[in-house]
Amino acid sequence: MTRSSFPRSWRVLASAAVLGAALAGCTNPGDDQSGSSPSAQGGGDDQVVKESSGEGCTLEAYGAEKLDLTDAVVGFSQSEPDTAAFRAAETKSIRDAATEAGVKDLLVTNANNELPKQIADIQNMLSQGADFLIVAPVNSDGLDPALTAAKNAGVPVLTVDRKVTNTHCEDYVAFLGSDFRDQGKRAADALNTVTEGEAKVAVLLGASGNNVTDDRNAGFKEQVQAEYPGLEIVAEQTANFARDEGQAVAEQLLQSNPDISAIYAHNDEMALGAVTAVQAAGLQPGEDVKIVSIDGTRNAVQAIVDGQINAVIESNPRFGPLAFDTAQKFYAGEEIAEDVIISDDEYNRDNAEANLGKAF
Amino acid sequence: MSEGTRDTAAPPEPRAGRRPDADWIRRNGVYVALALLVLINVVATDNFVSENTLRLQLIQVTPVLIVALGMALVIGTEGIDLSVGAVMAIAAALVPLYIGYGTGFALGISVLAGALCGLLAGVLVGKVGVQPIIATLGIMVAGRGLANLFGGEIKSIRDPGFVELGSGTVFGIPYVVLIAAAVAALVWFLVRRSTYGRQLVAIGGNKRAAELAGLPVRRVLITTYVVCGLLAALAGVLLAARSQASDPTKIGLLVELSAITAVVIGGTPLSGGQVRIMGTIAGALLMQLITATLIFHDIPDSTAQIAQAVIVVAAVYVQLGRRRARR
Amino acid sequence: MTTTVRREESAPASPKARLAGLAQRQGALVILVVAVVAATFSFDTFGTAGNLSNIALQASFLAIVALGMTFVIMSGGIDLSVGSVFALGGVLAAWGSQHGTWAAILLPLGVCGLVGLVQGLVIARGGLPAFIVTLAGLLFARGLLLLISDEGSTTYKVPPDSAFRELAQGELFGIGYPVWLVLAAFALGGLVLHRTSYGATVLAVGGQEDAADLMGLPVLRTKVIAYTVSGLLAGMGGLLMASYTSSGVTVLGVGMELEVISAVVLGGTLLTGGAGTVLGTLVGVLLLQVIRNVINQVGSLNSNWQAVISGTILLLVVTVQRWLATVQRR
Amino acid sequence: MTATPAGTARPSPAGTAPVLETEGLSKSFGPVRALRAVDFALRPGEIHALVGENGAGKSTLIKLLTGVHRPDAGTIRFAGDEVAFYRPADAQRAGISTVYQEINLVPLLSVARNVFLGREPRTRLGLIDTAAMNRAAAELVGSLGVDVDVTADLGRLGLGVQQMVALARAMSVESRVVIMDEPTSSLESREVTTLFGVARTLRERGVGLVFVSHRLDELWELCDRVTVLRDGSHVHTGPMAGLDRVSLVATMLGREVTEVVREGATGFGDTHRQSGEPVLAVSGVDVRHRLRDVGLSVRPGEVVGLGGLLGSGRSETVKAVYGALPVRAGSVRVGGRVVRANSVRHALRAGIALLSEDRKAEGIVPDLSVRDNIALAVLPKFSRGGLVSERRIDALVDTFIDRLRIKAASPAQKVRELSGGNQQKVLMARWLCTEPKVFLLDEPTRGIDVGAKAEVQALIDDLAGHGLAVVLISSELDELVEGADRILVLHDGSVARELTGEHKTTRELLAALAGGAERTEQVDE
Repeated sequence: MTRSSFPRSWRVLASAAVLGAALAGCTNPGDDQSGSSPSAQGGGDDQVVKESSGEGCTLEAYGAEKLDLTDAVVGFSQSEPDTAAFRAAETKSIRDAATEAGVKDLLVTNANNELPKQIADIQNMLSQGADFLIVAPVNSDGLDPALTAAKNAGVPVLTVDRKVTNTHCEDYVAFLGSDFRDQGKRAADALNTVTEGEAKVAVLLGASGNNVTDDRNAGFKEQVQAEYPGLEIVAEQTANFARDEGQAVAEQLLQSNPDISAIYAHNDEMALGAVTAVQAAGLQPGEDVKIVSIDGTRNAVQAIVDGQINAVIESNPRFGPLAFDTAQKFYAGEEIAEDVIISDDEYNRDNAEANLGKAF
Repeated sequence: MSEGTRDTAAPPEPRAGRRPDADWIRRNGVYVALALLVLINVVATDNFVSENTLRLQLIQVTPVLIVALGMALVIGTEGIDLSVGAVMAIAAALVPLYIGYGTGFALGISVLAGALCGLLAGVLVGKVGVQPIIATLGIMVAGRGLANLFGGEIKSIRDPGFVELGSGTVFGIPYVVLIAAAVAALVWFLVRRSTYGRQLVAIGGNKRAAELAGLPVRRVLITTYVVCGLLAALAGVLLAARSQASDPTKIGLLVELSAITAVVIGGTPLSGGQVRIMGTIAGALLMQLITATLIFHDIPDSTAQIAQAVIVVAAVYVQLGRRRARR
Repeated sequence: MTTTVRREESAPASPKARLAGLAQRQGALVILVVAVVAATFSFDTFGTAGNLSNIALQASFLAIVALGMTFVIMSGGIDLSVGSVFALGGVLAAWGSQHGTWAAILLPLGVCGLVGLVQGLVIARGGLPAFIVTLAGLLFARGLLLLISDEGSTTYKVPPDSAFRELAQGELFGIGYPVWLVLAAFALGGLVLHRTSYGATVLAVGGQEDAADLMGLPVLRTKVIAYTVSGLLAGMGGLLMASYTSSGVTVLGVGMELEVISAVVLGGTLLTGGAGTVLGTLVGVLLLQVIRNVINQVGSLNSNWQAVISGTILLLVVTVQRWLATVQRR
Repeated sequence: MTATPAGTARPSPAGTAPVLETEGLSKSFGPVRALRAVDFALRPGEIHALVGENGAGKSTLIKLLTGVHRPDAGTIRFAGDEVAFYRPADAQRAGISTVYQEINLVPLLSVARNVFLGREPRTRLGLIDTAAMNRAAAELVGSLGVDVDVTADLGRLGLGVQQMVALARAMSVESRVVIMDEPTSSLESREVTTLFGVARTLRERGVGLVFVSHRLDELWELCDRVTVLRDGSHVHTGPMAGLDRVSLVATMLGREVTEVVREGATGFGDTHRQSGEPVLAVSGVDVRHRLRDVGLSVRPGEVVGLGGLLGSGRSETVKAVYGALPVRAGSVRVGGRVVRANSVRHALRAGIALLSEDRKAEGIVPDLSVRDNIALAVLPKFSRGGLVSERRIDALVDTFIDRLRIKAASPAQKVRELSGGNQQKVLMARWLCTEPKVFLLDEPTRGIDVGAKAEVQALIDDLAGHGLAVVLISSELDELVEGADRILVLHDGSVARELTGEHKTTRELLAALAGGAERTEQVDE
């Protein structure tokens, strides 16, 4: 460790950084090979409210001050990294809608899937002067300190895509999102349709401890138990919402249970992994092994078009317009229902090609 | 740990233990465990005995095995590399950005990026003298962030050459398995036959003595981390090729821990000075088969994690049995 | 005859070397001060009392875990299990809170302490590498957590009327209890490290384990206690988090061990053991928290920059520490 | 009890019962029986020498007595009661203190902490009373004639001081037994005198002392009785007085007395034939805080001795020449050509080899085979295209194992399993493989048994005979006087005197060493 070696090691560091930047900055001429980027998708498909349920909440009942959004600082706390298609589409939608609504300033944070970070993010946004918060919760439970802080600051909170278990119209204004349990049920329906009621089903679970996993699993199982005695669940293994894990786990399951004839994946990524796994086992995905999943990413819908996946239950991430619309209504004094459940479409062999543009 | 050698006048320490059979188990514990687990599966798992099972396990072990081989070299120098998972992610993230220029070019860039990460780790450890675990921890944290910045959201990769790399076979043997075998053979050759390998174990065994013997300590250390980074990048690319997608957030997550476990279970001590290639291969296979067995029998996640914990500790405990008994 | 046999030249304490030594030990503090001053001037909202007390509160959970890790690292070990044990502690606390406040406090401390104790025994008595044992501990604690929460699908809530909530949600002089608790814990930790036999023994064991053994110091017991304390404090962090969030969130603590180790190392504790201060650890934790806060203040920055910047600062600090160490030696 | 030879002295009935006593103590490490049914008795108020060749079982016996290892069979009685020590703490609590050969203290802690670690004085609150601890430590260390800042980190101090701190630690407990395992090996002569004084004081207080040393002179100077071990067995116990040197060595070696007499005190022969221009020429070497303007030259076939007290810069000189210590000024030439400074690899390439003093830390790679250890330094030379020529290495290794009579089961045996003497020979082989022109030997015979010592000394003679230029560092006066052709005496980092020809005697060397010491004190004041 002579003295002169020190700057030299720094030169190496610096050159590595430069090369790294160069690598990242290079554009790719054959972009169509890779998955579509959010910007290529355009506005896509706006959310439609299916039903509004629960007690209403008004500005007065919530105890917040009237506010003009064009004068307001709005904060959006995203839960998971934008590397997931769903999250990217969601964030983009919020950003676009914020511009559209003409808000003064939009603060965006990403909790990287860590609850403590989300609490901190929300508190930070509050101290940065946010007047209205849109939160995509990391977890249904545990946001209490953040919500309390917002309440103390008189800042209304709208939760999107995942409901929190706190008190409605006190801790938060409303929940906008899909019904994950219902998504599970509909996945069971779709699976029943494509398998004509007879199948040995392997389930690729999302990450353990995640309530999306729990709801999509519970809804599916309830429906199967209640309606479809011909569907037999032979295995449930976690693949952590990841494509490569979905592939690896599906490969193992297909090896030990060759009579598996259907796969239900909690998200599209695992389903796409399962497609590759089925192919690797020398079978035809979508034919020999029916595959149903939830989300509606472009890659998965394309896979339906290609005949590899049978059906995808949509989980629409484009909360922007609905969220700002709801906010405007709220400040206009209208009553907002506790649960604003959006209507999720279903992609299947009949409509996938036509609706490919809707996918995110 | 080395109470027996604390004293120059210590009696010669025997190679064989008081109970030779225990010593044999210690040295070959990983093979015994592997054989035992295979046996359990043969008896208790449906459809286990098939060529397909073998192929599947070999394919799936590939990424961890390739990383573990690089890790074995690093551990041989008394180092550790926590950054391998992040390097896998960086390599995978770069593939879709460059695949338009051709499969080979994209692979080259990815592996080069891995080698650069290794170079950084090597310089920090070999030249600056930073603790390996800390240097590579920093690279791991920053590297995963960089991979996400480069890669953005998950991308499917449909380049035919790349897809072929991941799922093609020759004489029924998948390319990825052949590549892993070639890497294993190469690393074995490096350790056993090359000057570099000799220098590596000497440096791991006694760095100061190696310096005084005129060995190029820094160069060997840096080379080792470069090789490890390069192999991690290769593993990342192969994993991406197999799943035909690049997911920088999730690729290679926690692979450093699996790789280190495989190396240690395979009999390479964390204290350096030894590299056991066959043991590492067996260790990686053992970890793979444990995972597969838990899936085969549809064991829930909770039980699976507890079982893995117990098996890992038991495996290492058996290996160290005689060393503890020496007192 | 009392003439001097030999005057030992201890390292020449030139002002430059002394400065280097100071900078080496307090490198993280320097960066922290610079970062705080820069952020205060750059962002109006950074220096507000609200923001600062937020930072302190948010740092307190990591800090309490880092305190245990500091002792483990100073004894020459490492504890990778803290993230899982932290989560386990939270779930146990929330579950226990349904049976009263004391159950909510004692149950997680008991179980997490036990996990630490077992790890310590396996490491110290069994002579297994800490890295592997605590890696297994990481899996084990996470598995146990999933087992008691129906594979993570049940989130226990702290009853709304439970006094347990006060533990982390209450305030004294406008500052949350957890912050006071951390200050007290670190003061106690500093006292233990510098003014008790146990602290001296930890440093001795970390610095030169063989020697400590031959000096007749209770090496095994010292290590076992360090891991037990680490488990206890990780459990305590978890129970504070459960009180703070009023629920036993099952997905907490993933990757926390690395953040904690970073904080300890940033604080100047040698990973080879044998040296370090608990105050440094506190500085390291605060530094990581301030980086996070500043990146949020910038706002438009992709959140992945946080990882890139934290990692880079870690590398910079250790590099400068090494460099200063060589300057000092000359 | 199988191997207790008749006629060995059992604890004498002379009034005092043994304070520490073993009976039939046995210990095996795997198939190797390190200790076979050894009986040993230490009386209060005696200094009892424990001697034997390497592998005789001295260290094993000490480790059993201090709780580091546990015996397979046999009993230990302390103050008449049978005891079992499970760890060192047990033995220390019972009242057995140990000063180890290799310093076992914690370098990152202060001197005071090291002295009192585990037994720190407390305040009323149960906290460490730092002030009282520092005061007591300063007093204790000061009484041993060492003046240091007790709050300084131990690791910054020299080996000799560290050894004295270890002694202070042993004294700080009111022990009934003090075991000293080669305590003098890193001390200079005055410190040895101090240490002996301390030992005698302890004896007067009724403490029983066990004293292990390879320096035979010290035994007669200090010890009352001696126990000799050989091959793990007890062979002799008796009073020091009246015992003659030759028969003691003979007992240790198990050889005929005549043989020992013929070999003399060292294994060196007569002076060497030196010829020609100096092959090694060193001038003006300056190392910060360590060396000032050191110069020396060695001709082919010449053995130049480097003498000096500890800390005088002997080891630093050879390390600087070898490029292992950053040099600020000065030049090293081999065969007239300047060797690039601060580069071990350039020094090696120029034909310099260094046998380092610290065999364990800087020499052997314990887990590598004898073969790989020998071949280590020639790896670059014997490689082509990144591959090693196994055949050439095998041939070379076989040659040296033969020539140096290295006792190993096979070239594949791990070096950690060899005795100290054989490890040293492996290291000498390593350097001889590089075909050096200049061989720097730093304490080549330290810590190895008498037999191996003589062999190493003879080898040095032989090497010089073959035209090698040798620099020999030794703290044994005999070794320097008999082994070297010229002796340079270093003091305080520079050459103070050169002894040649008729001045090359033990007496003059001693005077030169002592003279240097006097001068420092003047400088200091």
